[in-house]
Amino acid sequence: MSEPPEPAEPSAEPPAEALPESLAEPLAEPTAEPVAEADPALFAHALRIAEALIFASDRPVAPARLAQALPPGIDPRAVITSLMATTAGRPVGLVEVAGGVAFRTAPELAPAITKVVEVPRRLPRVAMETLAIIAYHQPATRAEIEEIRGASLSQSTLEALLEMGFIAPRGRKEVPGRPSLWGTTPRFLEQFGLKTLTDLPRREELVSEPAPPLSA
Amino acid sequence: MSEPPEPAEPSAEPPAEALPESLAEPLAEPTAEPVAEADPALFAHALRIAEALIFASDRPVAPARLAQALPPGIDPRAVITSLMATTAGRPVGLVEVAGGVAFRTAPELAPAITKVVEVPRRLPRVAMETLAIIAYHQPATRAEIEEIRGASLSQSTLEALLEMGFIAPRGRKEVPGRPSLWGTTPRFLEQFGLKTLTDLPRREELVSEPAPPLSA
Amino acid sequence: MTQPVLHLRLDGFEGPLDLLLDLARAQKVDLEKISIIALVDQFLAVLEQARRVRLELAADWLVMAAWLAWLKSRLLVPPDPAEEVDAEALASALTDRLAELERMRLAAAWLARRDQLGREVFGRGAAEQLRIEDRSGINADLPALLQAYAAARRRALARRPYTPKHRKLWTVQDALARLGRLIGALPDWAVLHRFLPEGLTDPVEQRAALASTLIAALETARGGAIELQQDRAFGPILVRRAAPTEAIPDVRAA
Repeated sequence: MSEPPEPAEPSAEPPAEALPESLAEPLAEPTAEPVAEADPALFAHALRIAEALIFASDRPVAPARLAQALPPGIDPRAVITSLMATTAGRPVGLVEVAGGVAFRTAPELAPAITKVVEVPRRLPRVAMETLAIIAYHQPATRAEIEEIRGASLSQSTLEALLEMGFIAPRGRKEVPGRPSLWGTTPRFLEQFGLKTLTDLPRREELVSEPAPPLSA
Repeated sequence: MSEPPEPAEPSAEPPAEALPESLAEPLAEPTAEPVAEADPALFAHALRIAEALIFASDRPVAPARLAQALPPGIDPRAVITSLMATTAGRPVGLVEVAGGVAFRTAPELAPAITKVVEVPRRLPRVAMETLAIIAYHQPATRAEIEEIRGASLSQSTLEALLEMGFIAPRGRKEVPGRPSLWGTTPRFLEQFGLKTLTDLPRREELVSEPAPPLSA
Repeated sequence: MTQPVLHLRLDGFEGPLDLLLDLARAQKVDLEKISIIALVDQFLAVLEQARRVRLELAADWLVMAAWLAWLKSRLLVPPDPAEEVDAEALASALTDRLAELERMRLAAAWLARRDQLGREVFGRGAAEQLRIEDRSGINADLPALLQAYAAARRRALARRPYTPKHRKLWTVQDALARLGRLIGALPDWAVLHRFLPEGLTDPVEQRAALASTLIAALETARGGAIELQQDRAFGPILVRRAAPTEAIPDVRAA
């Protein structure tokens, strides 16, 4: 990326600060002992490898995959933390998503990008509700989704979610008829910028709004 | 949203140098007059847009396409030149490819980030059968192989086996035309895990050979 | 009854539960504290208006209406300990369903507000191939080699010119000779099958022998040496030596 090639880049040094909170949980236990023993030149090289590897991929890169590419003895989490710090605020920054890290454009640049890049249509309300129900109740059968919504679910809605890769079958429920069970995919996490399913608001938080808006 | 306005980043300034030679020809006639009149903040914003757009695009971005996303009055070629200069030597650099510019990982990082996957070739059926017949009937001429297989044999099949090192010529048969005789090689034994040719199961164990036709 | 907000657009609702949730929201209180009875009245009123406009209503609306009417009647009378179903529990189950639907609505709205990939944020548009395939190796092992040999040989053998199977067919001449030889020793009626040559196992050869023997028998019967009898179609064919004394007068000859 368009990082100016400052030779003595401060970011090339192993991070002294604690890991950002968001990173701490899903990716690793924060490495308490300082990684600073690593040779700074080696760490700088590791940063270059990490940047190239993550940049080349169109899917999030898991720390384990990153570790395979890094020189031995380099902690992938330290590299990620450092890369996150240096790319923060840049037009293309490193974010944590779907169990890994990926480069993403800054949201405020979207209006300019969408002038050129085609944008898919928004999901209809039914599909969004179905997706939310599957996310919270997974694995869920179609009948269970219909029960919650109090309305029948068209096959086309389910097919659309399947085609976009947001949901996937998760076996069958051992009840008469053995209906398919549905769950969300890593692609779903990616679409909505979630690190893990636990990033979804808790149910209590969903009802916490004191009074539903009158406008509804 | 997380955009610090970066008031005076060095890379944000319009490039003073001439265009890199490689860029000058396919993309544009070098703009002789300085583009420096452009507002530096606006140019910095244009650089951000360009970086994000080129990153997000699924194909190389031509200057005309880039211009659609940039603020009016910004020369896309100047933006490209500037971005090329700032990403030179970075793990991910802007390069010219057919039809425009694209980000590419630095070639010297390729060994670190690529995974070599062994995908052994399968021998085509004809080649496998020919090899088997040579193994059992060696030394054999092409005509003899054809007779045993009951089908004609293309020269290319023999050549492929020769190239893979599984067969080698074993002199010529003293019949009219003096055809080449073919036999297997040590490489053949190695591939199939044989110590000697006599390790092959006997022919009769594999096929009930030309049994007397009446008995059937 | 006087709900001017609802323009009888039942089609706009995703089923009865959706309308109920909308009505409950209009009570402007926590879903836990809504008045089920007021809710039922409102629901039935909306449905009544809708039926005035058009008679046909989807079954699930009518089922819900009937159930709600029943629920209301139970809620209005003092609880009866003998009652099997507790109306209060049913009402609270309904509230729970409404609350869950509301939560899922909020979750969907929360998701919809997120920056979405391909809309608000973008990933790498043109991924680079990070896999290099090494195709120098060859995937071939000994079993595959042996299978190939066997397959090639079998195919070549199958392609040889077809030589029909040699058959020993029992001719009519054979059958006549055998019949003539055996008939002398025959005391009484015997089944035709007994005159077949022995040791025939091939079904085709058996049938050929049977046909030849039948023809031979017919021929011999015509000569007057034997008699044939068959009681019914496909029944057993019986043979016996013709009695020389009582010459059966040939009707046609007479």
